[in-house]
Amino acid sequence: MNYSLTILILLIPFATFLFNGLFGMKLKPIISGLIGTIGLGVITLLSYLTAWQYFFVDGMVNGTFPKIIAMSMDWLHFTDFLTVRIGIMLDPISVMMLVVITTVSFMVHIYSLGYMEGEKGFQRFYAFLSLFSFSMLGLVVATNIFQMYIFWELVGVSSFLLIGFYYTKDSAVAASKKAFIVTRFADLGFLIGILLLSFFTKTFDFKTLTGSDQSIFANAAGVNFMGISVMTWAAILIFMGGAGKSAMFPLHIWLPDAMEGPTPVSALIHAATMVVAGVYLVARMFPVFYFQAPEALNVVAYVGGFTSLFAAVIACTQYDIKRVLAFSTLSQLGYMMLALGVSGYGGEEGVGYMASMFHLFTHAMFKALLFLGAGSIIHAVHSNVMQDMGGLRKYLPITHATFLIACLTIAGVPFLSGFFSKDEILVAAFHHDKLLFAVEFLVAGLTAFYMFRLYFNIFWGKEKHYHHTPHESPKTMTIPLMILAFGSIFAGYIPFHKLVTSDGMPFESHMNFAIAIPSVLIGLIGITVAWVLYKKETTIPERISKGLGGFYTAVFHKFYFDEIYLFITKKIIFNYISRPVAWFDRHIVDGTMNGIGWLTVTSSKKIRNLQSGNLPQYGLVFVLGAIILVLVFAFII
Amino acid sequence: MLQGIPITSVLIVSAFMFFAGVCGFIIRRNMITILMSIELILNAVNINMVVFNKFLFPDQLQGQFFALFIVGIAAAEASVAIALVINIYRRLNSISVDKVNEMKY
Amino acid sequence: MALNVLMFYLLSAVIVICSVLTITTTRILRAAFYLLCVLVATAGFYFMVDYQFMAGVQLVLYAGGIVVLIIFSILLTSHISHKFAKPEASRLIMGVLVGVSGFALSTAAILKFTFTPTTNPAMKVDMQAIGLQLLGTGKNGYVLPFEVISILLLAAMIGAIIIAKKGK
Amino acid sequence: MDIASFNLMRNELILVGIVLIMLIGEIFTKSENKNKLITLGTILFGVATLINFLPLQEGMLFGGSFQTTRMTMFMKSVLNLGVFIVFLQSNTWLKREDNHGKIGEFFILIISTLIGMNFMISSGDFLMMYIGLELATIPMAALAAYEKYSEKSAEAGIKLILTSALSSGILLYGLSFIYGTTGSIYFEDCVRNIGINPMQTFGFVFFVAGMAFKISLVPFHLWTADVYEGAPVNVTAYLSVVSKGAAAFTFMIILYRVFGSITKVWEPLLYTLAVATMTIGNLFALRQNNLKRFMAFSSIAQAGFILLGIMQGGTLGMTTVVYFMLIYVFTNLAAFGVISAISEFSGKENITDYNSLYKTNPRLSLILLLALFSLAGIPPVAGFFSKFFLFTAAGAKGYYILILIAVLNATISLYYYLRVVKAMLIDKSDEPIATFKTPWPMRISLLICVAGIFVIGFASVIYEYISSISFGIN
Repeated sequence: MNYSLTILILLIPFATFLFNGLFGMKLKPIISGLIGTIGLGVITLLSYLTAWQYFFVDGMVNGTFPKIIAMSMDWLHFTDFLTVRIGIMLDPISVMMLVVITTVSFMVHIYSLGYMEGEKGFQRFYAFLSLFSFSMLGLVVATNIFQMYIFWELVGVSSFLLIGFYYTKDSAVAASKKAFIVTRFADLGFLIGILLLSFFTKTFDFKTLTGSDQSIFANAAGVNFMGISVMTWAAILIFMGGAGKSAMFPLHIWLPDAMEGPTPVSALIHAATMVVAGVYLVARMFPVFYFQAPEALNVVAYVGGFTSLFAAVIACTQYDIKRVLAFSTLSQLGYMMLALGVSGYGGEEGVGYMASMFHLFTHAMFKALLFLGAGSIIHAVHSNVMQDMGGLRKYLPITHATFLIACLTIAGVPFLSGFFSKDEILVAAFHHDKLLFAVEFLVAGLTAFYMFRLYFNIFWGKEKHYHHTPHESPKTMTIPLMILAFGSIFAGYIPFHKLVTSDGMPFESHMNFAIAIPSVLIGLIGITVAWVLYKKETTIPERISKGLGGFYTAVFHKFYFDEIYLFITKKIIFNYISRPVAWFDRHIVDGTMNGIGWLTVTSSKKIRNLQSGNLPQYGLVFVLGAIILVLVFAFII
Repeated sequence: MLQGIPITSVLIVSAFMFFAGVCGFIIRRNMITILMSIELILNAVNINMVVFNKFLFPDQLQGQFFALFIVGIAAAEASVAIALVINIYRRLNSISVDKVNEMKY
Repeated sequence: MALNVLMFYLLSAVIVICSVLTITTTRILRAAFYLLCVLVATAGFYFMVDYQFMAGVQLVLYAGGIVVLIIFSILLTSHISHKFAKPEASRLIMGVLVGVSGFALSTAAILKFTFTPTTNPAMKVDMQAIGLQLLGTGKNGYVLPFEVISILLLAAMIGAIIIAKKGK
Repeated sequence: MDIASFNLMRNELILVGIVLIMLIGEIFTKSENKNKLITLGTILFGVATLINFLPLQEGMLFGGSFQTTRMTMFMKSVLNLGVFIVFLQSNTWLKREDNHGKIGEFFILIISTLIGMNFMISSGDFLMMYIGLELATIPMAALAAYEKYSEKSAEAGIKLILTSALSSGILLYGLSFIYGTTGSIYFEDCVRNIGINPMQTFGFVFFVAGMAFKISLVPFHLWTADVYEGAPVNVTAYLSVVSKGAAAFTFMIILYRVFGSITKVWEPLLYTLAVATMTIGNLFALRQNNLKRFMAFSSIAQAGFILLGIMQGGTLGMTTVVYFMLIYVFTNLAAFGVISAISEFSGKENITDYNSLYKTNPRLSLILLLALFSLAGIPPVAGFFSKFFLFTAAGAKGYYILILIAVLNATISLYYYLRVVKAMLIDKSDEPIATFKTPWPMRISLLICVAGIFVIGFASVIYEYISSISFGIN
């Protein structure tokens, strides 16, 4: 079987980008939108075909899924031993990513036809979307780390263009710049990591790097820098790149701000695709991490764990619905990183790896759904802030239903997809590190809590005064919601342990009830708390209280219990934990980054007198420079 | 040592002249005097070249020819510089360097 | 003390004093005059070391050409009686500092170096030798620089003309 | 030596020929036909550029004063290409009323400075190098002061000539020390007597200072911004690309050929200069509003990156530097082409004037965006590769901290390149620059540049070719 058609997966979005970018202005907006959407539809189909072919027709060779190089061409002869190739590599994770990216991207394309209608620069928006899809797809199918780096940066560029696209206000511009610069800063680590890795292994190719032949690392043996082996450094630096894109603490600061972009963009880039690139990178390099730099893997696990807790706590305090979702994304990405960090290699040992990819898949579905749902809500009420919303369920029935499904999924309610993937992660964490397991367990509860806080605030509670009656979004927007809702429900039934595993070999996975049941319970507790806190304060429509029956009344009447609860959660947890954490995030972590920027700008102001415009002063600096250099190099050294 | 004159003393004289020129470039504000400082600098270099040639390497005339070409180029440089100074004078009615700092920072 | 040594010290004194005066005098025409003295003293020095051709060039081109050019431009752009203001103190201090430290450094560098004259026999410097070398095409022949400098002079001339000519 | 051996200086002779033709043309063309001189000069020069790509044997002339190798030929071709693009871009500007009387002169001056650069690159002794350097500098001052009615232009001219005279004085003083201590002005004789002692190091540092002036390395860069801002756009483009490139090539060749034995001295020296140049260049670029001035500081920062390659000292170093310059020619000229087109059309040169440019002139702004991305080193445009190779060259020498500083600087540089991008794409403007049609010579030049930006990054043939003709310290 050949996969020669896979090249089209890259070429079509590139072609639509060029077409829309160059001639889009001359077309009617809708035509240009349709061109982009149809192009993406075609490659979605192609990706599904490829996946079908890869997993079910060709299947395994000698019991493992092989790494197939579908296309490869020599690109640059770097030095005598290093050659950069550009090509397409198919293996379980890249094929899986093809499916994820094309699916979500296709949905976003359709959705945007409605959401962005009438916006200025509609054609440009579609051109950028195509560019983004192209670069993201190029990233995942890269055959070598160099190619990956190039597409990696291209993804950064297109994300910059998309975040800065929509609003003309300064915050959007600042956000896009921040996103770009923070991730570039992280990429600096990535680049140096690549240089280190290739310097010692003499190769860029993933196939060689992650293959069974470990002799390529022989050069690096015994090389240490500051007491840590050089491969660990390389791995940590590469992880730094991944942490930048996947917004791990403390490089996460760009993601919440990036919500200034149009909502479909948030769904595509900041929920389902680009931000998981970092997770994907670590997964891609997993054997290198596992065999050569186990310490780095620990770093991955703890950074992931910390980020997921940190972000979940902050998510509880946010009022902007997109920011809640952003922090939730951070938290879920932390989950995925952690799962990779605690994973072993091969067979059931590698359950963490499998779980991470599994969660990546399901998360893409339900988080894209949440963002698109949020977009639909914002479309209806023209506001991002929860306080402006309430009681929307009767105006937006489809949005309401799909949003509820997504919330239930992310909360880990049984038999929805999030339940399965999250459970696997908890299992992996449990076997590896009890502390991390405890953290994740807590986060599971927090997640359920803040998601339902969001849900109740939007769809229930007192109806706010709206400028005009909110109405359900057009078909172009609701259909993607329904499709994604379908995905959120059923994605969990895909047998990932048979398809996507650390060494390509399937293994048997089974439900661990000792972990699944408590995690479901804590999720339910989170939901209940949210329900108690955020539904009670409003006048509840009678039929709902009737429907909920005795349970509700019981809670309602036992208000002394309630008071205590309120006291603990609102007064203590909020004031002494969540708020300080949020404050820390806003002022210290963010502040440090801003401080660096400020320092640069200020120092550039301070030295301006060097360039005084006065000729003799130029001569002075010139001669003084020469004399000092003479003094240093001829007489001191 | 040539006829009782040590080479170092000649070099020191030329070094003095050179740095006098440099100093002049820095402290002067009139463009023509700056130009004169530059002539001092180039002249110091010429002395160096000639002296090295005569005292150390008299088997060839490299230093002398180098100095010769420097003189030629100095003339060309001076002519263009003076044309520019006159150009500035026409425009600003002044040849003070303090006047030509419209562009800065 | 031999006459030439005395001569050398005399010329050196002229060079040192006049260079300082060139950069310190407040009257522009005097500065030009001191510069002329320096250049003539330099020419005298070339005579002393028996490089008559070089000395001649120095006198004709440098002293005769460039200084005259400078004086012309002074007359075009300044009043002879005009006195400049003294330079600002900070600029003066920095300038002197740079000059003195540079001078000290170069003196130190010169004194630290042991010069080794070549053992090859000296070349006879007469007009014929100079002429032959100036038009020589081999090593130590200078016809190429000679040709290139002619392009330079052409370009400089054209450049000077387009700048200085009055616009329409 | 026979006539045939003059073939070795083919490029220079052809250029001198063009200078003479232009001179005669300028004298004998009637006033109303002057514009035809532009076409004539551009075409002649285009032919010369093409001819220079023809292969040529290696060799030397004039007892080693003039040397031709495949590398020098390639370097000259890079410069020729740059000048050709500049000629295409200056077409409209030259047709302007106030330049009417000096069209031929523009070509003569530019080409004679180019001849100077060629001699600099091909020089085999310090005298030729110096004369080449001056030939490349003195007419440049006249070019900088070309705009008769602009005070800024006059200021640029005087600043350039006076500072360059000072710098050549410093350079010569250094050369005199080198001559005095080594006994020769010929490179191959100097090498034998180069050692580490205060006087030679003194001479060497002064020599570096003089060259650093041309390449605009900090702290010898102060003239750059003022001259770039004041000079006509096309002259600025020429200065920032061709003149800088020639100086960098010459500097590298002389370092490798003459001072190869004292890498111990110049490695830390260049290290210092590289760090200072990248950092100061970037910090100043952050606060500029005039685009030409902005490009000046950007080009200073870029010069700092070049040093990374030069410091490597081997074949790899030379390859990366030449490759970098080749890409830099296309990238920077693409940017300057857009700036020039807009400046010609509207007279506007400030970043804020570019607000909403995308709306009115999408193609121009996309080209500028591409060029800026390439300058910032964002993959997959060619600029990324050239920078990456420079980093690898420095990495091969083990300068990890320097690379770190360089990458950090590249990150800072991103910020200010994005400022321009932001202005064009995002910022609103009440009166954006109106839509206009760029004249065809400009279009061709931009087309060449854009093709270059894409092709060179992806065609490894070029990199391999450069690698095959490079040499290092032996």
